[in-house]
Amino acid sequence: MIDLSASFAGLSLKNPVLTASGTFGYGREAAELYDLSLLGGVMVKGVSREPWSGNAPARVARAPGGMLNAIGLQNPGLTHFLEVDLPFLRRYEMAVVVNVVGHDVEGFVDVVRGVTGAPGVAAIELNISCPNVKDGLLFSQDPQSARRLVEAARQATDLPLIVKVSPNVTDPVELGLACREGGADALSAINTLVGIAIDPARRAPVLGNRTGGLSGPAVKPVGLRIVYDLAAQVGLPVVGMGGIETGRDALEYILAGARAIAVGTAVFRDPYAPPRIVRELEAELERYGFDSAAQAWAAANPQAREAVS
Amino acid sequence: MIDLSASFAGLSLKNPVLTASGTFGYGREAAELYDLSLLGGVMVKGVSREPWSGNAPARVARAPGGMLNAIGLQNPGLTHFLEVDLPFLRRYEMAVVVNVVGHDVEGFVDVVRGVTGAPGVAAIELNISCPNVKDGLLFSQDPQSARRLVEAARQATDLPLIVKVSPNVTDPVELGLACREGGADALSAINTLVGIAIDPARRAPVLGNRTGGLSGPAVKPVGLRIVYDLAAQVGLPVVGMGGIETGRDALEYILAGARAIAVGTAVFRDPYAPPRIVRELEAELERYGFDSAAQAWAAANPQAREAVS
Amino acid sequence: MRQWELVVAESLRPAEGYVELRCEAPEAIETAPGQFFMLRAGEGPDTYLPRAFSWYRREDPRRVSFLFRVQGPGTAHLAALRPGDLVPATGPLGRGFPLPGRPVRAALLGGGVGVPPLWGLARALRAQGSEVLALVGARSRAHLVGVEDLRAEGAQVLVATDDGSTGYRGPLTDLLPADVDVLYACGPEGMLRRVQEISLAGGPEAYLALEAPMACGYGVCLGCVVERAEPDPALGEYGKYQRVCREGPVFAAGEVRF
Amino acid sequence: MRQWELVVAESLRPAEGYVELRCEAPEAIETAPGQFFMLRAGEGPDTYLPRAFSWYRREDPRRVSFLFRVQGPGTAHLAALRPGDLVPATGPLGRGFPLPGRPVRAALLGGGVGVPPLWGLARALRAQGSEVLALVGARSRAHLVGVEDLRAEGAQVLVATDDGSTGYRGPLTDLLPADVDVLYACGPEGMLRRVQEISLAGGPEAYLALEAPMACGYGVCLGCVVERAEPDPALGEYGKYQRVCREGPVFAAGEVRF
Ligand SMILES: Cc1cc2nc3c(=O)[nH]c(=O)nc-3n(C[C@H](O)[C@H](O)[C@H](O)COP(=O)(O)OP(=O)(O)OC[C@H]3O[C@@H](n4cnc5c(N)ncnc54)[C@H](O)[C@@H]3O)c2cc1C
Ligand SMILES: Cc1cc2nc3c(=O)[nH]c(=O)nc-3n(C[C@H](O)[C@H](O)[C@H](O)COP(=O)(O)OP(=O)(O)OC[C@H]3O[C@@H](n4cnc5c(N)ncnc54)[C@H](O)[C@@H]3O)c2cc1C
Ligand SMILES: Cc1cc2nc3c(=O)[nH]c(=O)nc-3n(C[C@H](O)[C@H](O)[C@H](O)COP(=O)(O)O)c2cc1C
Ligand SMILES: Cc1cc2nc3c(=O)[nH]c(=O)nc-3n(C[C@H](O)[C@H](O)[C@H](O)COP(=O)(O)O)c2cc1C
Ligand code: FES
Ligand code: FES
Repeated sequence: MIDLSASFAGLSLKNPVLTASGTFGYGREAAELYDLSLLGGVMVKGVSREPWSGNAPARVARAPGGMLNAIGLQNPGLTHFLEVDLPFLRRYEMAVVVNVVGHDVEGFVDVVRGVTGAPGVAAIELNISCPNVKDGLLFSQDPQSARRLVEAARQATDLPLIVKVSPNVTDPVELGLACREGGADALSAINTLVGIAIDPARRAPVLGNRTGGLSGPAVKPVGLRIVYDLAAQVGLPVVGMGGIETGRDALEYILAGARAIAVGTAVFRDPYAPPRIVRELEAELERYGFDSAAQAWAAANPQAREAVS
Repeated sequence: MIDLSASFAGLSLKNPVLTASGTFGYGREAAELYDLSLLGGVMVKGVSREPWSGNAPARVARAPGGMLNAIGLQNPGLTHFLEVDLPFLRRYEMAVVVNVVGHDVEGFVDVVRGVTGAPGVAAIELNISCPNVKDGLLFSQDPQSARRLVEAARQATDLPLIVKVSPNVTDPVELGLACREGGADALSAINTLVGIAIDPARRAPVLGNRTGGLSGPAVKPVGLRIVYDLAAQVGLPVVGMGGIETGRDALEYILAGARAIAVGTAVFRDPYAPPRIVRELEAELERYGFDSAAQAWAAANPQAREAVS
Repeated sequence: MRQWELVVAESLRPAEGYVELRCEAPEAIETAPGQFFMLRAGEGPDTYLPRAFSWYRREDPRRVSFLFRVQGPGTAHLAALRPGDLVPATGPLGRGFPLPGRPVRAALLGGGVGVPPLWGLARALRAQGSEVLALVGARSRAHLVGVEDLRAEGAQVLVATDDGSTGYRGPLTDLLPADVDVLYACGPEGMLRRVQEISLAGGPEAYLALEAPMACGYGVCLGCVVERAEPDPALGEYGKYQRVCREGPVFAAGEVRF
Repeated sequence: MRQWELVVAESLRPAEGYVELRCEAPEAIETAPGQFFMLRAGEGPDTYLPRAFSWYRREDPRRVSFLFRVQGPGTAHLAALRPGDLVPATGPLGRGFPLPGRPVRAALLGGGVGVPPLWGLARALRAQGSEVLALVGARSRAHLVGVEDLRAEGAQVLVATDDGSTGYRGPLTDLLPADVDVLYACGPEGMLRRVQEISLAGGPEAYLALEAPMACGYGVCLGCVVERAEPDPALGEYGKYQRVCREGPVFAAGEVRF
């Protein structure tokens, strides 16, 4: 038996497979297909203080080896989440990670405070890396403002605090270090890469918001690189994501230094991808001679190896 | 008849299809397959003052929808280029663009000076965006040092000066503006995205240089976005590249604001890709109701439209 | 909604540029008229996302067909499939056409790729005793699909083409008789708007089957939204949009704003 | 080097995990032993780059075969091809095995996927009157390929397996007789090193067919390099590496440093 459990940053997961924020709603649709307790956890769609409408359509477009989206963080807001979505998710034995968004520090902190103390929340993920809303990348583009945001969130909660860093920056490690200084317990990476699709018939961008976020297998090498660098150079546990489609991809992320991974775009192609990846990861670990996911994580990354021992 | 010619920044191309630096050597191999005069031009492999050995293997790896490379700018150096490669390329009716690399400002400037005045050089492309050599991204990561490098190169040549900007930065437009201030005549984009591939069997990165540059269709939406932003916000002509495989891709780049385009990784999958793309671009322009490539370029981009009229 | 490994049984070419892909399912699948499936449409780089298709002609619960026009890489891939090839599919998805509680006189309007969902609807309406008038539109005679199949289900079919190469020349809605009880429409946005107008201006109740670019097809990506005509104030800003894949693809004429 | 649309004629399974893909070319293709082709190995995201394969058994200049082991997505795709499917190919590529100017006694060493290029070499050597001893290695009996085909060309074949399930148990080089004039080897790096050592330590001249991860296969990417044993000083730093696809894939034992 392979031990799939993962413990880090105050989180205890039965397996390291989460679902990525914004690709799984609040779990209700996938729950029609399989038991969510099969998962390590769910990172829910970004939650803001007030309800948000999101961007004008078109919101999705195809891209080679993936897709572009410009959803713009449409979500029903904090109260709806606490009253309707969280109680639903709590029925399952897995970790609920609340992805938090806001237009400013106050907006973020109010949601952080609002979910802190709500029973059933395992951790908070601060989304400072959404390219699809005005100011969505504001906190990523300047490490000092990221640090201040994380500090403010830190003061508002004692839940594990994960910060989702952007790949659209010159130096993700600098950003990660700033988040660490601000009091983050862990990092997650990557969010989508800014891209555009052009419609020759309309001689204009395909998406309503002009640009969108690139995700799917196409971004996997970039995600792996950023996770590799963050894991080796920041000294915080990392939740890895970006183009994970198979157990082999998940293992690659773990070997790059991720403590846990999240499955995003792959659930659009295969709604059963998350539980499938749990099974496949187990088989891949076995195939490459590992007894546990934690052992694989410790195997590849010198810094990680030190930290685990 | 569709008019494919492109004139900008002192360059006159019979058609807007170039080959991207580092994916075409110095033209000798492709010339065994077809007449290079079919092309708008060739952007040659990066040329440094002294010969460079490049990185230790493995240097290439597969990636979803593309590849990773860590060649590290292996090249025979300026003298060899001038004595052997340039004379060969001059035999063809097309524009030779010399991609220039260096470890420091002097290294760049010596090559710029060295090729200036050599008969048959149509333009210079300063490669300040190679992620595969130490310090390769130095000049991209700080707009002010990019500006100073471009200034120094500007003083050393009156050839059209194209600067190849990096996608691995927070704000490519800021970088582009700095290059413009420094005296660049045009920009080219994108170079490769930094990525990594992990080999589970060896529990280590696949490439000898650890990280590599991601190219191919996977990066097309990122390339299009950066070209779109540069064309609209910098006010310099842009040579677009990144994942161009078909005439339709070329048209998308032109509609995003590129005056010319370059074909890179696609020539590995299909050695005949560049002349094929010339033909396909002509057909696509016709299909979408354009009389010329220049008209398509002017159609999509408001800023471009002003500039052309 | 479930996932299925469909197997191609036959691939037909009913009209220029159209393919009918007849597939076998591993077991019986229950579908309502207006529902759709997400089909995996290739392993290539441009077909990472699955594509949405209404189900078409089904006599046998272990078979399911799709009728589509070849438009881009996804439909090109599906068009090239041969008997025995696999088509992973998720479905049935979405909310289909509501059936009237009693026999009525119904008009079904289908333009272009809007025809497929009408077949199941015609059959269901006939089964509960309704009279079915099907108005089928196409660019020209060569692009016309579904006419014989709809007739076989007992629908009276009228045809319109853009170029007049067969049937009426002009918009389908011109062919609408005054005395119908309910309208069902699927097709280009222009046609749906017109049906919406007719209905909201005191005409018969109408149901519109919408399309939108989709990533997931089952409600998790929020990619396929269309504006709600009357947002629920309790939802705040969130109420502005609704999902075509989940709240739709069929909406009552009064529910959507184009 | 040219580009060809090969058409699959037959797909054989000569051993566990191996496929021989026999293809038809639109016209005669001339190939030298040791040369290779880049085959387009799928439309999927993991097969953007073509894959390198030595040509195998060819009786007819309008046919070309490839013998390969299924390793990853590219070979899996090729293994799934059916007669009639197209395989875009570029080739022949690279510098093959040099033939001796006179009849000699030659030993050919092929381990695993190193066997395919030896077939053409054996045939060419026999044609110019040489004696051919082929040493063929594999993990075990079930993974052994090429033995019968080499015998059919008049080679004397000796076999070694890692597990001793057939033939000698141990490295192929143990089977080398003392009295050969020239060695040709293709296979795992360990085996090539050993042959290089034997040759450079006063043994017979030797030629090694190398493999390297390739992007283009025709010299433009500089992805496939291996160190030169004796860099040309005129080339400076640039002389450190040479391309397997262009200067190779066959090198004299003294030309490369592993
Ligand atoms: C609920 C639903 C049911 C559908 N049923 C059918 C059907 O029964 N028969 C049929 O032929 N088609 C149907 N479609 C449309 C079908 O999904 C698209 O034709 C298909 O996705 C095109 O894929 P492609 O790769 O071939 O072309 P692409 O190159 O991806 O697209 C070709 C053109 O279609 C547009 N497009 C892409 N996806 C969609 C979409 N989901 N909706 C509208 N336009 C789109 C693109 O913008 C482009 O202009 C349906 C769509 C939806 C949402
Ligand atoms: C000149 C040359 C001739 C060759 N001839 C043959 C042949 O006749 N028969 C045969 O079975 N194979 C041959 N190969 C090897 C063949 O190219 C690889 O097996 C193939 O590329 C694997 O592709 P894949 O997608 O199936 O596996 P991948 O998943 O891409 O690779 C599987 C494994 O093979 C390694 N690999 C990938 N590409 C290469 C490569 N080019 N060289 C060495 N290792 C590689 C990877 O690192 C990985 O460990 C040859 C290679 C070269 C360079
Ligand atoms: C449709 C869509 C919506 C997304 N919404 C969010 C979001 O609300 N919050 C967030 O942090 N990330 C969001 N993301 C980013 C994903 O969580 C993930 O970081 C990214 O897509 C990379 O992973 P993938 O390639 O597996 O999809 C979204 C991605 C997609 C495709
Ligand atoms: C193998 C390889 C080598 C490259 N070498 C260079 C180089 O020497 N100089 C340079 O400016 N860009 C170099 N590039 C980047 C390409 O010119 C191009 O910018 C990039 O690959 C994106 O285009 P593509 O997706 O069409 O390949 C190289 C790319 C590849 C794949
Ligand atoms: S297509 Fe994803 S929510 Fe409708
Ligand atoms: S494979 Fe490209 S140079 Fe050899």
